[in-house]
Amino acid sequence: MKKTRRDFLGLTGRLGLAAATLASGLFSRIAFAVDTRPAFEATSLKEALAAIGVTEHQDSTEIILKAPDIAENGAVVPVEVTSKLPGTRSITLLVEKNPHQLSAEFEIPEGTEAFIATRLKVAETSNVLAVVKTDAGVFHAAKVVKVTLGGCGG
Amino acid sequence: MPDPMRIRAVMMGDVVDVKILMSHVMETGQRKNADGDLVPAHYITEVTATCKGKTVMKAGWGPSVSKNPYFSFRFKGGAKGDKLSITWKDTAGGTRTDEVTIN
Amino acid sequence: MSVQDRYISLVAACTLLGASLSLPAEQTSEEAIAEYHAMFGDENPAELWQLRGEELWKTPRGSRQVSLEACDLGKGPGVIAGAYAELPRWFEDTGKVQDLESRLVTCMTNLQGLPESEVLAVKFGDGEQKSELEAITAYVAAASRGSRITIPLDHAAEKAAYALGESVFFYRAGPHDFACATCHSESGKRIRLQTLPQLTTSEGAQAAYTRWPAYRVSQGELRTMEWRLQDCLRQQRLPQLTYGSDVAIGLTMYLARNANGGEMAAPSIKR
Amino acid sequence: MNSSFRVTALLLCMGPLVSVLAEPVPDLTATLKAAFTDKRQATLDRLDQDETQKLCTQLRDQVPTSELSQKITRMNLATVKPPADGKYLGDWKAGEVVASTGTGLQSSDDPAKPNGGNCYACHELAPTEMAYGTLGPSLKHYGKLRGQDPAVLAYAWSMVYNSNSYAPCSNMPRFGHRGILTEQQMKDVMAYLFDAASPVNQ
Repeated sequence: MKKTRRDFLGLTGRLGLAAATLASGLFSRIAFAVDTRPAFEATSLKEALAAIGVTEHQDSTEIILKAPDIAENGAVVPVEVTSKLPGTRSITLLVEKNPHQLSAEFEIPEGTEAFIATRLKVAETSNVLAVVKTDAGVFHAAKVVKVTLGGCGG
Repeated sequence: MPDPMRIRAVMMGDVVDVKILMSHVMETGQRKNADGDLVPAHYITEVTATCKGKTVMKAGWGPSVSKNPYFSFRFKGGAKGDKLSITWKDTAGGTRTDEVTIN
Repeated sequence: MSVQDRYISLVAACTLLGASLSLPAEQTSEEAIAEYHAMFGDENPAELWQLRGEELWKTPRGSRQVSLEACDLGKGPGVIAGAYAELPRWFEDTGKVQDLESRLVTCMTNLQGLPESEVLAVKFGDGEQKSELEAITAYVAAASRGSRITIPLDHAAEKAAYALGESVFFYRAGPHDFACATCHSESGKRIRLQTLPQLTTSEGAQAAYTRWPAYRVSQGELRTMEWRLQDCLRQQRLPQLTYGSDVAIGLTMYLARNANGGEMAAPSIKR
Repeated sequence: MNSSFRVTALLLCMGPLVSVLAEPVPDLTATLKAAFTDKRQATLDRLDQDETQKLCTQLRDQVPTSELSQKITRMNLATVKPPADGKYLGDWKAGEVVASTGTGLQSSDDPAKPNGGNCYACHELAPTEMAYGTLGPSLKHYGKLRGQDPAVLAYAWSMVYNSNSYAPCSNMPRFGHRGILTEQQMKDVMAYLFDAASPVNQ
């Protein structure tokens, strides 16, 4: 693990003295203050949604959220979202039971399909939400993903 | 220097289908190493894709995107032979840009 | 019949009842796991290791400033197509049976002149610490995709390696009495939800061996057969198996030979 | 040991892969020790075999005769110590933790933490937990189906304490005999199996 630390400091060192000082300070205390975007720091679904400017949203069958019923491992959960809602501007993925609910936001410019696929960490069995901002308001779809335990020594 | 991405960009009718794999630890800052010490947070916060000077995708990520991220999206307006450029930036100031030819 | 014997019969009867009642649920969860695997499609982060491995294979390095393109993996210098499917094998120049990883160490030290300590410094990657051996193994193994496993076991030393591997496979030890065979000598069993391959049969050995190396989603790392064996033995509560040791190569030979004829499909993606 | 037993056992285990290669490796323990190194609490002495392990290795876990079977079960039954206070059942909630925990005694585990029993790796227990293994029999509704007759409790205790007391060359660890679980942990697991309020019996 020593090497990781050296690499980490080496990497930031290249960014200049200020960054290196900041990094070593972070290292001795806690490491996740580097991300200053408040929405990603939110610790409840409501707070996270508020931070991305969402107060009201309604369920929509025009959002197709694909995720497995059971994830054999929560470290990698494939998630795919297709929005058939006209004027889709963005797709946001949230995981209700994660320490921080907001996972990822995708802006959908004109000409880009309202489709994204990625893989998320899901800490425990949880609702996964796709929130879609459109010209006509905010909509969502949700799916429960069960996270199972595995292995002979874990 | 971060490792290169593996990008596939293929025409599907009039849509460019993009599939990206990125080499990144995506450390949450909450994981402990074998010695019981917290491993510092280190993850991608931003991904942008441009084609012919136009931004075709912009994503903001948190630490709960999986390690070695996979990301796929589709856009119109590209054609075979066009270049697609993907850039990511992370919490440690790291960045990487790779370019691929659409086929 | 003693009281205890009667209770054993009772336990057995109840067990059968329990098993038949729970069957539909089992199928559902196994189908769900299959669906989870299907969602990965062809998008395997192992490709990131293959890319890095290719670079390492082709870059002149070490005190001799040569690439690995003259490395003989058993099919002649520089031949990687199908080479992994024919390993482990006896090598005249070292006088040893070698698996891919130990052979790579030979090429990196003898051919390129890299210090052994440097080559072996990071056998298995962990986050920011990356392993060259894992990357090169991924690259070379990928060049055997679609090749049939061919382990003729002609040389006496290859036969001896197989015999050692087979004996170790059944060797019960440690506080938990575990052998490899404890989990891998019956078909259709699973640990938690993970199906256990029956490694004593060609079907089971093929299902397992053809899919290593693999990207482990639980770790976000590409793992090789040497890692797989070390980690099984760790979970067997045994001490640390030495990388490239005769026991590691013997076990690999046992699995590879049992998987003879199987079609390589590695690197794969696994839990 | 009769050598024909070994051949039979070998045939049973090998399925279609019957090989003529299986010359016994002369001193396997020494060969193994040369190929392993100590790692934290997982030290080389773990490669030494006790008599049960030796026999089961030779037999490849296929016990061909009742004589051998009885030899192993008798030897192991003699190790079983009933609970000091005579009470078999502890706290089912603590037992659930033991049943669900897989860590303990691996080189990577913290020796300061209690070992797990990892029952779910091999057994179905509470009907609500779907991530269960099938190497061992289902134990769903264990107490509900069997009641709490003293002989039933004593048998289950023996199986947890030393599986080889009734099942020679079992795949199941000998939790009490090998010091994997404490007496209290085994009582808690017993409660998880037998307590009417335990999820196992719902």
